[in-house]
Amino acid sequence: MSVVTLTINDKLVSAPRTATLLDAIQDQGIDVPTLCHLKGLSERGGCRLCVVEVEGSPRLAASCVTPVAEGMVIRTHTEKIIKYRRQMIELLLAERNHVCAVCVQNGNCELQTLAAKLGVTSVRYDYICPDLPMDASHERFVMDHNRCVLCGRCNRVCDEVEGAHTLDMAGRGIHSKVIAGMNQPWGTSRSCTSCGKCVQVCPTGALFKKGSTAAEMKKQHDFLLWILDGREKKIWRWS
Amino acid sequence: MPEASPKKDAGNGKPAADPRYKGIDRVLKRQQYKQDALIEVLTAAQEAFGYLPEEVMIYIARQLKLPFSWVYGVATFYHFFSLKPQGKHNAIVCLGTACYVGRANEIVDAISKEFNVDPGQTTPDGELTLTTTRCLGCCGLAPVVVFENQVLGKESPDTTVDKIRSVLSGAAPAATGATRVEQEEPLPA
Amino acid sequence: MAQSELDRQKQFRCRMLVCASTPCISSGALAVEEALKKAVEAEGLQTEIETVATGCLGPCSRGPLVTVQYEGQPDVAYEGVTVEIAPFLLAKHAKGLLVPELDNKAIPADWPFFAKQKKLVLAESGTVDPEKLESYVARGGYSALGQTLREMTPEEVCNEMVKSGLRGRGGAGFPTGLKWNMVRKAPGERKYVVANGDEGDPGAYMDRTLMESDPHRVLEGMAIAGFAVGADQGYIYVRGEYPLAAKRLEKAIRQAERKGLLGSRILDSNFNFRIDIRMGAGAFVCGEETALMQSIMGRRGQPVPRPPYPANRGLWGGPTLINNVETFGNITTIITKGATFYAAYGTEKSKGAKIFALAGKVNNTGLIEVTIGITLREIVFDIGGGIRGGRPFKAAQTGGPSGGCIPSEYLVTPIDYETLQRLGSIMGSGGLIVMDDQSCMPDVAKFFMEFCMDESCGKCGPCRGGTVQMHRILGKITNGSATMEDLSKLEELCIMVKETSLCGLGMTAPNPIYSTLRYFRDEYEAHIRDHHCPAGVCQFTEKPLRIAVA
Amino acid sequence: MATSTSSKPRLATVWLGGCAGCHMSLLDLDERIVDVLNLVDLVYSPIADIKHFPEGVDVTLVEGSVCNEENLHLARELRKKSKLVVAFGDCAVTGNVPMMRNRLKLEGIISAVYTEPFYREGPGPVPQPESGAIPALLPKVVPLHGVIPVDVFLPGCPPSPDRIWAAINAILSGGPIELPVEMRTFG
Repeated sequence: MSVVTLTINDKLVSAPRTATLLDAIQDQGIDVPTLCHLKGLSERGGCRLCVVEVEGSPRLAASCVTPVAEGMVIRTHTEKIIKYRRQMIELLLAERNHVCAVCVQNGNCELQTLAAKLGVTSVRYDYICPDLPMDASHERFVMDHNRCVLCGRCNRVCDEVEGAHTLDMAGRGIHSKVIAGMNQPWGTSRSCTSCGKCVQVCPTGALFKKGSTAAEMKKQHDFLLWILDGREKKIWRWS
Repeated sequence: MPEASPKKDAGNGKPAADPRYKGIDRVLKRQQYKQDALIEVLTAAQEAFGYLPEEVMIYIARQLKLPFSWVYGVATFYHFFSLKPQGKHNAIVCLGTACYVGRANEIVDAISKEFNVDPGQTTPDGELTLTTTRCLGCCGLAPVVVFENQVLGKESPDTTVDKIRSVLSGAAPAATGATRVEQEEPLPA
Repeated sequence: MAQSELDRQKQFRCRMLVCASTPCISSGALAVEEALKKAVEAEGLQTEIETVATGCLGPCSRGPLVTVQYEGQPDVAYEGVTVEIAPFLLAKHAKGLLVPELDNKAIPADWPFFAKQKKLVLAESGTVDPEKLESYVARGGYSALGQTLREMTPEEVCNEMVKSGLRGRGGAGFPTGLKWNMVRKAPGERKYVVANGDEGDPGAYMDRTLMESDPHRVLEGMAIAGFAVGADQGYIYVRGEYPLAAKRLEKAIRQAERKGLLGSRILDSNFNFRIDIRMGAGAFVCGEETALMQSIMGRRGQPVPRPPYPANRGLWGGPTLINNVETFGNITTIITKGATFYAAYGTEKSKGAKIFALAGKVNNTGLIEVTIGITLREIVFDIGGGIRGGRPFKAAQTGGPSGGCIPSEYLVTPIDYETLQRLGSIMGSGGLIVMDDQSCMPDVAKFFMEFCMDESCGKCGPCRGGTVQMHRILGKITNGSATMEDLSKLEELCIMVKETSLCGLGMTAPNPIYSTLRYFRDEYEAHIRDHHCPAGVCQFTEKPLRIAVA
Repeated sequence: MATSTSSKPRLATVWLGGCAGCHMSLLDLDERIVDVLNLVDLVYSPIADIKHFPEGVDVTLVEGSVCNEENLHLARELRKKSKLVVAFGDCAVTGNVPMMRNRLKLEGIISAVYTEPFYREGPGPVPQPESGAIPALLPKVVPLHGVIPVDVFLPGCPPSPDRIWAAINAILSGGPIELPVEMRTFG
């Protein structure tokens, strides 16, 4: 495998030519915040939390979608970037109704954890407080748009791994919304296999198992690599 | 919100003899049922029906073999598509920069107040839809309003409201210098 | 074909050219054309006088415009022609009668609006009949395509573009030749050429005018590009609000295909090139190239991260050349007149002429084409005829929602890509809105931010949430409930959204705020501190909820 | 307590629109509450019967979000009279549960609570704000920093006694108030 060398935070490192910047950064044990990225799913490059400074480039690069290149010089935690990341989290917290105290995912939420990690102790922007519904029509799961950060993980897992494409994004801008089928109650969609993958990959309490109450919902996404490795690399065989 | 009935997933949703499906079928055929023609097909549907009824979107999804949520997602992304029926008359106020600088928002407010309809909405009696748009490219004539498919230039709140009122009350549209905008001709199959 | 059309035109002693682009049509141009035709018929002069519906002439606010070309006389253009006075044109020119009603309607030949312009792309738009291929060919149309196919290699075409110094007219000003070479060299079985006609900037309509007025010029430019980069399929993406442009392009494509100027084996060469029209459906973000490609492929018009760049992986994975419609409009001029001719216009780094849509508080609004490097003063005061009502000039807004405002102290600066950027604005697609002292800068910034908020696709967080928050803060500033802290929050947001957004929409969305803050900060502060709107636009109905730091 | 003239820092705690859970959590400091009271003078608090917010307060812990005119008035007053203001708990920091009414129309909220069939057995007729019986609701609930500058944010619903203890210690020792990651999560 051919390899490139690059400098991350003043340290010379090597990475496979096919790697993304994020791969290379995480290989070094550096913790860069991510939200829409999830190993196993295609990259969306939407949350912008993983932006890094690339020397010689006028723009910041979202590391999850930027390929490594020979001689790149990267900084992952400059003062400026940390400030931007905080602002991004504040924007996310302000745009929907993230009431952690009464959320099923309280204590296990990626957004909540990121906010604490990045030192977001308050949101300086106006809370928009949109009037969003909850969809509890599914027999096993609930979709709560109030907690959604529009990362699109659920859409991607539904399309790429489950192959159902029940979920997609409708509308645009601040009015974007995850929908099932023809924006119909989730439970009435015939393409949904109720596999629950979307629920497991959701970083917040926007998708959860019915019956869970505040702080009860925990998620795991190990299954993703399990399934994908099994499919692509044919690792798991029983005969 | 569509009602919670699973039956709409079944069947192909096309009433046996609704002539309005013909326009859709023609575009489908011309585009050889290619999935990337979705926007063209939705445009044809919007023209035929005046909006995109759910069963029409289901029909299109089935014809193009696309997931429902995909079709719905595309239909709601673009401002041209409306999922609600439009009013019998449509007043479009341009809110491009030149029109804005010419205080076109006062025209919107005036119509809104006079006919009790919010921008983007239709009056309850289905008579008038008030829409705003971003630049019709007639900046030299700002502020511009399109009503009954006529581009009206150099409007003011009073003149616009008067024109709309006279049409809604059944009188003929007030004679202005304006002429009908040419409509897009149906493309040959 | 060119000859036969010229012969046909020669039969007429007089041609009456009626501008039939959207603004003139809405001023009643079609009725005027009808009236003229009737008058000609009534006089029995059908064989001597031809009435032609042409493309745009420029001064849109003065429409309907009619140009009379009479054998042996200088051409005269008339403004504000009505159905009533249209027959007088005949009386004056064909019969030589004195018609006082027309005297003040005639536009003097040395009117600065025309005299100060340099028309390269719009050269023919006021004389050709956009619905007739013959009319275009008679004016030398498609000779550039023939010349390329016969005499040039793709490499030579690309190099000619490099030499001409032409830069993308969509806004960013990327060198066109460089882009063509990138696509030409990119490996890929199928390549595509896309003309970006999704002109979404409010206040800009040069692309629409070009497509409506001279559609064949755009098609020819695309075909030459297709030859140069090795593509056999082109798409022209027309904004949904432009049905007339789409109709005329569609007609033009069919005419060209019938004559073997598009399609298979063009002009008996081995070059095949098809062009299809794709209609936009109302999304400003689709002017961004990756979003535009998504839309062409029938998807939600959300941008995708670059790299890979379209030049390497674009439509259906193939290398794709995307240029603005106006850029394609320049190609034929460069081929027929040569790169050196073209490069003689403009400045050191920005060559040629640029079309601007001049609007706002100037006396003469309309479409103008000027050499790059002209000063703002010349545009506003000479071509534009000064500010309406003699009020003072305050600022000119260029580049639409991605651009900024230029205050009066820079009236003398030559306009090109670099200076505009340095002043905190951009060339953009060429909208130029002039504002007087009755325009409120925070209010204008709010207007543009509302636009960006509505048009944000929602994919990336900074743009989706940032535009909403910036709009809120501007709303507070203009209604009186903001504090000075809000102003610093606004500035911080501007920088963050600009630097972290996924695509050009988000990266440039803060520009209108940023540039107005730069030049008109005192106006913002007057709003916040004194609840005073110097322009008298804002109504201060609210009070700040938060008290200031003790 | 309030009349003490000692040189100990003067502490106030305020209860705006919240459930009092944060104050409960404060009391949950158990025996550490005695330590706290040894370190400070408690000059105003819902757990002490003092009518007016005093002058010259060093530290004020504010629980709850700003929901009505009275909250707004008190918040402004305490800001004027306090050196350091702490947004105490999620309602003060983020708006939290009280803010969930922001998506509803203001009209009808009070009558929904007092008279709608579901609650009919509740308090009775709708009190009119004009009568002075209840303070008028603000159009939107806002977190504390929406109306006054806040110096320290102590999130949590409620903040655990350990968090409170850590924060109070940091404040009283005059050091920088930098809580560890696990002590600054919302919720």
